Amino acid sequence: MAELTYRDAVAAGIAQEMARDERVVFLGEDIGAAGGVFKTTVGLLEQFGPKRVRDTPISEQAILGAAMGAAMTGLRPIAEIMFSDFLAVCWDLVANEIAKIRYMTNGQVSLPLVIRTANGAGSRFGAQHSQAVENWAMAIPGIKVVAPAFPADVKGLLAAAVRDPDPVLFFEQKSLYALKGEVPDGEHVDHLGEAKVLRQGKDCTIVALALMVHRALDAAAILERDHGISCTVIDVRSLVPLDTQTILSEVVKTGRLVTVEENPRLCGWGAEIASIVADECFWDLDGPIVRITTPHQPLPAADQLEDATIPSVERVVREIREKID
Amino acid sequence: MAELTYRDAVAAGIAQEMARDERVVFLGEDIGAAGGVFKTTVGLLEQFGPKRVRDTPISEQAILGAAMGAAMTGLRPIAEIMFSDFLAVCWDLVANEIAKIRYMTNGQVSLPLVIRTANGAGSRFGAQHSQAVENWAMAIPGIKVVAPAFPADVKGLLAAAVRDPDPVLFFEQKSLYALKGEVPDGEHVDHLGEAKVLRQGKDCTIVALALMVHRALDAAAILERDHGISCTVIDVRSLVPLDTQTILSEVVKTGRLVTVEENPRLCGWGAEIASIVADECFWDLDGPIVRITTPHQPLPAADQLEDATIPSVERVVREIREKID
Amino acid sequence: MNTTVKRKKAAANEDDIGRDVRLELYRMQVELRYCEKRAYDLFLQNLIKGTSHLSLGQEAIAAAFGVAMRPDDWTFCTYRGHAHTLARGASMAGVLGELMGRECGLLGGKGGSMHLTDVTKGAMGSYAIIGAHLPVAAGAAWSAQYRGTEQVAVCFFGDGTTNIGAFHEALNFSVVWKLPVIFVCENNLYMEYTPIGSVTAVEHPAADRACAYGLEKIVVDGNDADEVYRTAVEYMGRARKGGGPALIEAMTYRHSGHSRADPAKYRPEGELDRWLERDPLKIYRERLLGLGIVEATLKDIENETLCKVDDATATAKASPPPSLDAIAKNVWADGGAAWRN
Amino acid sequence: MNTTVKRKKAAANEDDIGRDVRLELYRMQVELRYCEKRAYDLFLQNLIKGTSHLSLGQEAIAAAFGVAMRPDDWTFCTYRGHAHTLARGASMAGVLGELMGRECGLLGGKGGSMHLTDVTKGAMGSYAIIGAHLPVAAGAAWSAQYRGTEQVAVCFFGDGTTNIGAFHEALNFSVVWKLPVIFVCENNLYMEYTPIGSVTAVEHPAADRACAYGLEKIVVDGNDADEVYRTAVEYMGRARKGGGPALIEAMTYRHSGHSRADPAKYRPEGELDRWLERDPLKIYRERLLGLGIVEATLKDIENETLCKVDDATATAKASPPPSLDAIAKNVWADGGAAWRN
Ligand SMILES: Cc1ncc(C[n+]2csc(CCOP(=O)(O)OP(=O)(O)O)c2C)c(N)n1
Ligand SMILES: Cc1ncc(C[n+]2csc(CCOP(=O)(O)OP(=O)(O)O)c2C)c(N)n1
Ligand SMILES: [Mg+2]
Ligand SMILES: [Mg+2]
Repeated sequence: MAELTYRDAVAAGIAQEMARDERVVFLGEDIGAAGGVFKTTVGLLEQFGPKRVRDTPISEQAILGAAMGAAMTGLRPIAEIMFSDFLAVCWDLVANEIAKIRYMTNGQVSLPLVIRTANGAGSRFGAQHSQAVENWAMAIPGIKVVAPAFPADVKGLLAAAVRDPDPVLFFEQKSLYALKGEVPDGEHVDHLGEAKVLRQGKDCTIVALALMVHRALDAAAILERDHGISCTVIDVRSLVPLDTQTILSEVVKTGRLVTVEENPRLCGWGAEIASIVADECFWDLDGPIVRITTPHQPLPAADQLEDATIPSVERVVREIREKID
Repeated sequence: MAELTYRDAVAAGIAQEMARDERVVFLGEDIGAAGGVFKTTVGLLEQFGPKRVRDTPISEQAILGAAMGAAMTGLRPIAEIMFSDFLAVCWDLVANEIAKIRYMTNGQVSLPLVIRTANGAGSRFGAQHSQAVENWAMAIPGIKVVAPAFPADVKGLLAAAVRDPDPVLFFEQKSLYALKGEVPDGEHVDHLGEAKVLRQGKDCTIVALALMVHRALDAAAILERDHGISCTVIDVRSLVPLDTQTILSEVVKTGRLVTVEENPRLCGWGAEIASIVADECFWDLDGPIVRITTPHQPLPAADQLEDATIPSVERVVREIREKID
Repeated sequence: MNTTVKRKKAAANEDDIGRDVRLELYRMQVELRYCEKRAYDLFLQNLIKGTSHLSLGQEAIAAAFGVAMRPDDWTFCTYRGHAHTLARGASMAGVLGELMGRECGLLGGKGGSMHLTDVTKGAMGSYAIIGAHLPVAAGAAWSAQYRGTEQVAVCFFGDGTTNIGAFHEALNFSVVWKLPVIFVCENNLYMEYTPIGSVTAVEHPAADRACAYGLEKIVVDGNDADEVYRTAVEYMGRARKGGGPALIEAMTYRHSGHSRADPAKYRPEGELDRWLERDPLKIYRERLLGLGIVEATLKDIENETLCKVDDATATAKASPPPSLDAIAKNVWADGGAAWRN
Repeated sequence: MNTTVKRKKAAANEDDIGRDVRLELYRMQVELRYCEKRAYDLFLQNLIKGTSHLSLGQEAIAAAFGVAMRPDDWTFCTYRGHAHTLARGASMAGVLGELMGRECGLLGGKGGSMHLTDVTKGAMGSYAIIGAHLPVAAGAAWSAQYRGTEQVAVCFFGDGTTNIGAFHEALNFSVVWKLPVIFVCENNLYMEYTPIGSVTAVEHPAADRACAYGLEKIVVDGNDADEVYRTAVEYMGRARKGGGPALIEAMTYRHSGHSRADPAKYRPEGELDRWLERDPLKIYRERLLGLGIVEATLKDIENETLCKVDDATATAKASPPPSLDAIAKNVWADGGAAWRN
């Protein structure tokens, strides 16, 4: 196992798939010559050449349209949308075209494509460059939605996304790009739709995604050590398909559910999971379902303000202490 | 009280506000000379002239941008986006600009504007012209979200939206345009953020929006008459601000919550309400929270398929019978 | 930049196109016309439930491109796409069945009138959100370029579509990447009900924008199938050989309203009559007669086509509504709709 | 359509602009330069936490428009908007404070470097999503037109922005409605790191698109404050009187990288040096000396400006971080963030 950063795992995943399948092509803004504004795609242009790694104009609709048209006709494109906030400028392509064409044509068209994008807060970029919008994507039927928390998952899930016959929206966490972790050597392909239980407890099940997985793990450690509260921590990893079985069976064991979400509160992914649990696990619950989210508001830019807005380890600890037991 | 259609109540609401306030202007595609593709704005051009009622090119970003710029500088624009599905082509303006600028500028900018749009299924228009996307809007902090079910509410809430100092996304229900109902004579202004209890029961609280309010009422009548199940029916009317107090207090009385949503399941507005209830009313619940939604998939076009996809009265009756008591 | 307006007219009676192709151009126009008229009748019989947008009056464009295209070329069109889909050889019963929401429909009733698609014929979809399919067509062209297949993507859209952002992005992108894609603007003078001239900064909504992409300004008579055919052959040929995209504006007119709900009252008195004089079928029929093709040949084509439309209608009518099982099928490539385990 | 490239040059030594305005143009450029340099220093001192996009090398454009605009005109600019905001008279301490995330910041620390706004000075916001503010500027112009105030909206953006859909929609819309809005493309030859020429179908990303909207092709030397000033005066004057929008492409160059994270290694050898020769401050200083303004006058301006920047820096540094109470403020017009009762 090599140690890679989350950032380098992106390039490693893309490279693995491009090397293996000529149909995999990659396009986006500043991704080639510059290696990406987050340096996630350094070396790909050199390795695969300008025919397969293509810099584009600032034309997000054209980028996703091109990916869609190419995917319908036999390629397996990976498109980068630089910041997930910018999905808004090409949301029609995501929500109305890419997500729907297979269904509308009754299966005539397949779209094996991946849209990668940098998601989330923590860089003091302000409200238009810091959003966690995984819930926007989850709300759209017809696209799969993945958000890894660890370098190994970046590589493995990205490879799985590229091989998947359906469109996948792949959220990379900006603030995790520098995170290091072990990544299996050689070909590494994971599975979409499997949540992972990272820690097993008995008092409460914490369900988290991406950056919030790390905060949940830290909080769980503190809760155990300092407060005698023992938590299960689940990394959802994939919002669509959603591994409800893992979530439900862990909630049954602890009797409590806490979601930790970076998205602003209303209609966040945690609301969906809460509603599933409140239906299917109702009789196993020992107390209220708690959602810890960014408050329902835009993000401020200044460092202290931003840090105090998205869920922190301290807040997770505090809310669980107040609300569990 | 005059009887008006839901459709005519739109024009009545706009006319009332335009007559009263010179700053109210109205723009959109085919809204003027043609009176709107749904004939919701017939007569406004004649009454208020081409300076205030303006047909635009097919340029949704320009329409919302123009509304935003005008609102920042003293006008109170009403913009029409013909079908709510098309919000996707101007989602950046909604989600990143209009919703955020007040916050980002720390209150320097106010946006008293209304975006009206035709929402929902039932016209056999297929997957790109039939969506219920109120949940997309609810997920965006910084915009208010309204969806009336009755002609009187159309007029009253539209007037309230125009007078509101914040941006409001106003969802009109395509399939209700022909619905008739009493509308108060003279000036009629309602309040944003008030849910209405339309029927009081003791076994279950049904929370619904727009078209689904009518289905919930019909279902409640059948449940009472044929099955002895007595239901409270709440018309949410406004998703943001959300009248949680009315919802919570009614759920406390019946001990059960059922949401009836036209949006596809994942991250629907009902998930949010379910999560609030599962937290704040947990100890008052007598059984699982049930969500009745359109399944998480695009909408089919053929009449029988479409009718069998969105929640029907029969389905509401059946699911409540199966799951309540 | 060449700003000359292209007029692909031939000298009188010149038969550069050839009798066989001409007859096929006529046959195709007749087929599109008859089928659209049938769609209208079926609508009056309340057999078509959703909306529908007819190409009556605009058939020359879809027909000419249909005839000019290679079987493996790709068509991308709009909600006004019955003609363009048929012109690629899609089943007429499949088209009418889809409009009627029947099981035999091209999309099994799931897409409806606005989304006709037959991938086996290169009809790569009808898109109902203005502008979206222009970049998608560029993407297909990219894949042809990448694989070196010399396929061309042809993308049809209306005058109103030239004012939306995706138009601009697709055009620039296609030129920069030199993609084999032909953008065909059918200028029928109206958006839904609003005259295009009242909302557009230039006279020719597409052709006057060609300069912004370093492209030739091309305006053709969209009611003259020969002129469209010659233009299609020239620019598709060029694109196939790596010459990059073209933007063609074809002037035309729709005889009916925007959609089935529209009586088209907004048109100035006499406008429709003037355009009916320039009806593409009428023009073409007269031309063929002038070229010495006998009336009987044309009558045969017309009669055969009518039979074809009748057969298709009967097949579509006989087809049952789709089974409700279809609802939960084909969200995903595995055939299902599951979002959870 | 006029395709002549406008060059608003005056004859040598001609003083059509006048000494007072010229001194103000110089002062403004110096102010923008010094303040941007200070921002860079503060970044090196780790006092600026987020990103920041400097206008070093591009000051002539913001300065010339700032001087030419009426106090009640409106500026709309991008994330690269420090200069444009200062040029309207926004508080420098407010600007630096915002970059540093301090309470005294123009936005109380809530917007950051990319969203500088001072509505009281007509600086109507800095927008960080490419293209979005072009239609917003059109909307402001619409409100001026509606109310008959003769105000003008000026909208600044980069070369890369010309390839996004909103550019196209805003231009067409503004021309059709004849709005008093001036679109100013600052062509600094690069998007973030990609040369604009490699992703654009035409040589002049903005000016070569003017034809698509029936507008004049206007290219000016963006490093020559006089040339920009003359152009600004002419087209703003026309717009004020109902003459409609203009699209101006100002050629320029950024001396530093795209943002603080960018060492700008992608530039060809020597390119920066050539542009440093054409540094707008250098050019303008030499011109003023040539026009007979004495060195001491210029030195005074420079010294005074340095003091101003020092003062602003001190004020910003002395300002505390914003109170955490600010987080939940000003989502709504009632000052709060409540979405429920
Ligand atoms: C983004 C978007 N905006 C608006 C519409 C509604 N709409 C459907 S067709 C149409 C008019 C299109 O006009 P044009 O492009 O000229 O095509 P035509 O119908 O004349 O063939 C409009 C506005 C839409 N489908 N998508
Ligand atoms: C819709 C969108 N796409 C991409 C970006 C990322 N981005 C920020 S600045 C920039 C380059 C802009 O280039 P240009 O318009 O020339 O302006 P400059 O930075 O040179 O002033 C890009 C691609 C963005 N902010 N918004
Ligand atoms: Mg048209
Ligand atoms: Mg630039």
